[in-house]
Amino acid sequence: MTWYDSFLQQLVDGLVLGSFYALVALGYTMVFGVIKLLNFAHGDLYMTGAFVGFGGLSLVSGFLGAGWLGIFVAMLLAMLAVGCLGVVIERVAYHPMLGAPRLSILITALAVSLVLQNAALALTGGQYTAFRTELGFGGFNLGNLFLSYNQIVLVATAGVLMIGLELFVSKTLYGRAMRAVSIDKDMCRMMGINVSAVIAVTFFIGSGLAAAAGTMAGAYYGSIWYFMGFLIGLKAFTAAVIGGIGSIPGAMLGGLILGLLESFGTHIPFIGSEWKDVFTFSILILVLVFKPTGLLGKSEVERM
Amino acid sequence: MNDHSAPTTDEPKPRNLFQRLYAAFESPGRRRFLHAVIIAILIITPWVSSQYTTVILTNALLYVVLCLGLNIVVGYAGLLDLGYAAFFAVGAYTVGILTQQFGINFWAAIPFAIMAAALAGVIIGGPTLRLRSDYLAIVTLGFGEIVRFTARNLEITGGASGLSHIPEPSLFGWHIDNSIDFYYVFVVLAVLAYIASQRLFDSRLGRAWLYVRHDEDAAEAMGINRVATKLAAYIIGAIFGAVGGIFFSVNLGAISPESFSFQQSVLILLAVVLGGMGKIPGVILGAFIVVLGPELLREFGTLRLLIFAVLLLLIMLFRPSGIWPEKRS
Amino acid sequence: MGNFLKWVASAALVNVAIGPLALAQDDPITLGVQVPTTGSEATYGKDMFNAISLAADEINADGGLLGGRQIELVSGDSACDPQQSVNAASRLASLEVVGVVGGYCSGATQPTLKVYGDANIPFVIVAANSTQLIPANPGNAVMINSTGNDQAKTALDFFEGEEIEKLAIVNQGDAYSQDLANLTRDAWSEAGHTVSAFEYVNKGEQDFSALVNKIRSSGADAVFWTAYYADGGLLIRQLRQRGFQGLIAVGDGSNSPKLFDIAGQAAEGVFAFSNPTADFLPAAQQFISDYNAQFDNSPGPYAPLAYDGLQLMAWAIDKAGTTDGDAIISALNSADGQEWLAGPVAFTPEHTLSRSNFVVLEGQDGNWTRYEP
Amino acid sequence: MLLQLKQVSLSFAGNTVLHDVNFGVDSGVIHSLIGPNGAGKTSMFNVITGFYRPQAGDITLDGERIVRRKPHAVTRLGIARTFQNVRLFREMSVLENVMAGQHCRTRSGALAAVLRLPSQRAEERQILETSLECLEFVGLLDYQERLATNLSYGHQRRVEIARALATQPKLLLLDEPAAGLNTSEKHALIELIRRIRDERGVAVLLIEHDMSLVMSVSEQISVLDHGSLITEGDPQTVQNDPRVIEAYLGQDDEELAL
Repeated sequence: MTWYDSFLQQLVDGLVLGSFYALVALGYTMVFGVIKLLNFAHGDLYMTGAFVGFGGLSLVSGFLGAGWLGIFVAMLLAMLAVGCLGVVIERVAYHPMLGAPRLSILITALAVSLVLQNAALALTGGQYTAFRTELGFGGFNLGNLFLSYNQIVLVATAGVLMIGLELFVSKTLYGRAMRAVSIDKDMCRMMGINVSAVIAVTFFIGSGLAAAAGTMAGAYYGSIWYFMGFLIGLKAFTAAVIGGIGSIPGAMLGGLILGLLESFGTHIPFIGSEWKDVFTFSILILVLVFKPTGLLGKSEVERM
Repeated sequence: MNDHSAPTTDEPKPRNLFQRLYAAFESPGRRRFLHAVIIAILIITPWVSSQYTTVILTNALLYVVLCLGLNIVVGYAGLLDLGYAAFFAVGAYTVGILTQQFGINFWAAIPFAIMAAALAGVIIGGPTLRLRSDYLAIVTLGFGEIVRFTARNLEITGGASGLSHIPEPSLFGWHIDNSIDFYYVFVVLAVLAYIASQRLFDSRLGRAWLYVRHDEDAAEAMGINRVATKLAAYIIGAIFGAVGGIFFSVNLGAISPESFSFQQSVLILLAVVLGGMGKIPGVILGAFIVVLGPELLREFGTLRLLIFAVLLLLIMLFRPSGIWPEKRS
Repeated sequence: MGNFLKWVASAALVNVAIGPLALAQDDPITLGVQVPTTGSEATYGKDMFNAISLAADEINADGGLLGGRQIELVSGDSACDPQQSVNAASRLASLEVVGVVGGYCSGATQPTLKVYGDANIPFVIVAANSTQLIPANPGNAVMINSTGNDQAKTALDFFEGEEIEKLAIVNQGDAYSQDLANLTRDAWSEAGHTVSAFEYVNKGEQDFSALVNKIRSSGADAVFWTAYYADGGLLIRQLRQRGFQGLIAVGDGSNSPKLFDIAGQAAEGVFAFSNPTADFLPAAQQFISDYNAQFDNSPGPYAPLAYDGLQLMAWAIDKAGTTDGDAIISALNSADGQEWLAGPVAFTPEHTLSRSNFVVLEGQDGNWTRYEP
Repeated sequence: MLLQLKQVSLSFAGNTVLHDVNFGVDSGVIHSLIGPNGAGKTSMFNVITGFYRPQAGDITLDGERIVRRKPHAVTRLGIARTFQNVRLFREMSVLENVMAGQHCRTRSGALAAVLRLPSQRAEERQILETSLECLEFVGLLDYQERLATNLSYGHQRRVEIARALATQPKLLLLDEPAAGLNTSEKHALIELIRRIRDERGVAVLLIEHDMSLVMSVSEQISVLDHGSLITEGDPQTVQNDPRVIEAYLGQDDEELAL
């Protein structure tokens, strides 16, 4: 492979990886937008989504097969179920805490994360579950560049979900209410907006997107386990912050950038891939030092 | 609220059991008595309990030191830190490397470890202190991971296997080597950390942290250097963490990167918030809960963390500001 | 709430009190099991716990030890964390267990050696095999897994036999796989060959596309994965999906049949270094089917060693004829070729396994077969 | 001249807030800064105290340049301030609030605190004594244990003044100290301002809309309009200056009613 081909391949792979990060980061950023909470349980919703999707696929594969059609249906089931789970979590664990110090809610989120992780550990016995599908390895070459059909479907699905979200937020009443709530909750209450309902919808969508990513990741990579949400949760958080937490386009951009950073980070000359994460976090810190609210985050109101 | 014509003390509100219990320990005389009782219990415990109890109490006391340190950053200065284990690691590795690889005496290595941690505090704090707390969270998390990955990747830190055979220290001929010896070392450390925390809290610097946390502009207008004050919190917090790490490394005799993971940072933060940010006895209580909780639940095998997490959730729901919160907030 | 607690309590009973509930006699022999059953390593820890309890059940069904005393297991969850495992070890020591079987993460096992040493408790280390454990062993512990040196040697011979020139080595940044990777890299370079890529991945990472590209563009003839099956399965899949044609070999952390679950077709023709495991020993066929029947799953890479660990401990207790620590320790060290699932057991003066009998396996039709070049 | 501004200009995103302002405050005087809303008075305070950086110009205190210094450094050099909307540390006690002022006059650090060095203990005593003295000066000694947020608005303003005095300033800037006060509180405020100057020798620069208060307390008045200083002088002169009347006309006549 020439330098140029390798570069293109990294670019494509980085974008695929980045679209997972972006989908998960969206949930992070949306929840942060409306209730200013870093929802540490978000990665575990991704994990839960993968397991529900796996269950869903075994339900529907009998008549739909385990190809992309079956996976789509399973994914929708997972989005629905995990979306509802997200709403329940918000109601049970976060809603009663809204007046509490913000760090307390953060700790509650950590507790929820521990609950989900350990419940999954208990239920699965800690085993890795093979996520069997009928997806082929097929793809095509553009010169030396290899693109698999799965990658294309995956990126397209992520793209559709993100565009759908963007349309929802900018065009629908709920979407506008969501933006309004993220700016000033009290004002919204006075204007007669049902803030609780808006928060619930936000959790539903955010959790649903995580579940979509979880199911797709399970199907694409082929195995799922109870701890799979941890690392991606951390990375999605990173992505959301790079883009500017609270900003929906920021989360998408941040996810893609992080995917590319990791993809290229593996190839930095002279230092090995063991420094990849050091590289990624260093870039993150540099971004924040020079752009303290992330790439697309709103800059702070000037002091005084 | 608005028009109190005469100076009255704040009217007593109806108080629940918790509040009355706490109030019982607010008077100086009772507090002194309580201190004496606690010290006595700490001294006697290893002689009347199993080695297991001694070991987990040692661990709890280590957490007391770490939590009191993080409390300065989070509870006093109001800076969210998700990478506190980094300072813990800097202390542990500095001592580990100096004693085991360079043969330097343990006590001589301590000042280096403390300086290294203070330097780490400056490096982490310097560029990040103007960030909003959510961004600070990810930056500190990032630094924590950078420190851990660095420890894993370098040869001098022993890679993923870490360092082993870190020599046990001696003090005036007393060879500190068994679990009871280390228990007493940690009792001393925890008591010192407690005194230091309390004294800092009652000092000019301690008040400055509160001023800056409550209103940065007003604090600045009173002549308080916002950046220097926050940086001081980071550095002092880092030193507490390093002290914990220093003695952690000789206690276990071996250190490896997995002791300094993100989960470790989270656990320390959890103890601080659970107990009650900014409230020293609360933080100590939190440290004991996060160490003893999972131990007491060992009977439940795999489910022990699940049960612990559920209990944690319930505590947070019923005591949103922590079990023993700072009186005013 | 009451129901929840009941559920928790009963679930806990099922998990902990594995053992001879029906046959319980007055004076059981309590053995500690130190493996990670929570946290990210619980997958492997639970697998080992299962194998150990299977062995205990078998012994108990055969009439127990020392004339009918039943074995009772106590779990000591190490969570793969040094501090937690010291806590667990201290608890086991305070419960005065007769012996301890386990030890998975080397980093978490090492500080426990002193705890057991001080309490004079015999300890059979079944999986942890870092060379750092050897000098830390006060003499009460024996290691029944071969150390990385042996495996690196096997790997060197194998790759040379296959006429590999450029080798890519991938590890997971934990003590075990990093150690094996380093040893293999050094041996490979010393033998005058090229290490074309030496790479790390994080545990739990699912996307290896960048890594695969790097390996491919490094022109590697072969890839050696030194870590565990779960992530190894993903790597193998992605290597093959992206058209890597060269040879793939994995270390003994990946020699589980579960590799085929995860990697699917891609694992066909993959080589693994291993102690002779379950699958080809006649006695082991029974173990596999028993394990499957009881836990609805196939045994993981360290299940046979874990099983052997308990068998060895039981054998030593019977040989010592007492539950006295010193007697059992000397009985353990007197092992001279006792054999259960993973080959004969005997120890060097350093209390490590006295032989290296690594063999090479090849993936065929969804299972491992013995490979003879 | 205690405080001297020379050709100070400030603008935000192209909007000029202060334009070429030359302005001075003498030591030991009570000086008022008046002008219609939006004239740039509070911005001028923020420029003087270091919260805003002017694009051009020079500011000196006792001959020392203070422009481009951080707010805390300016305070240390001797300028204290209050805020237009009271900015107390609401969840802290009145005494603790006032103690904040002593921060810049003391220096003991973490080590001294941990070791309880004699110097540190002496300093703590000094902080306490000074703070109590300042509280007594504003007449709120009895309220020292109360939470700031539980005080009446008038009392909160006084605590803020006490806190500023605790920094031991040469010059005290008061931003609309009479806003929200009733008549008797205003009289007490006038008396307090005079006492600050008479008893403590601190020069006072105040922004105020209440013209009766301004006229009765000030010895010198400067008038700011649209970011420019339009006139200066004693109350009599300013009151009769046609430019002042013009600046206020059509704006809010009542404010000029004496």
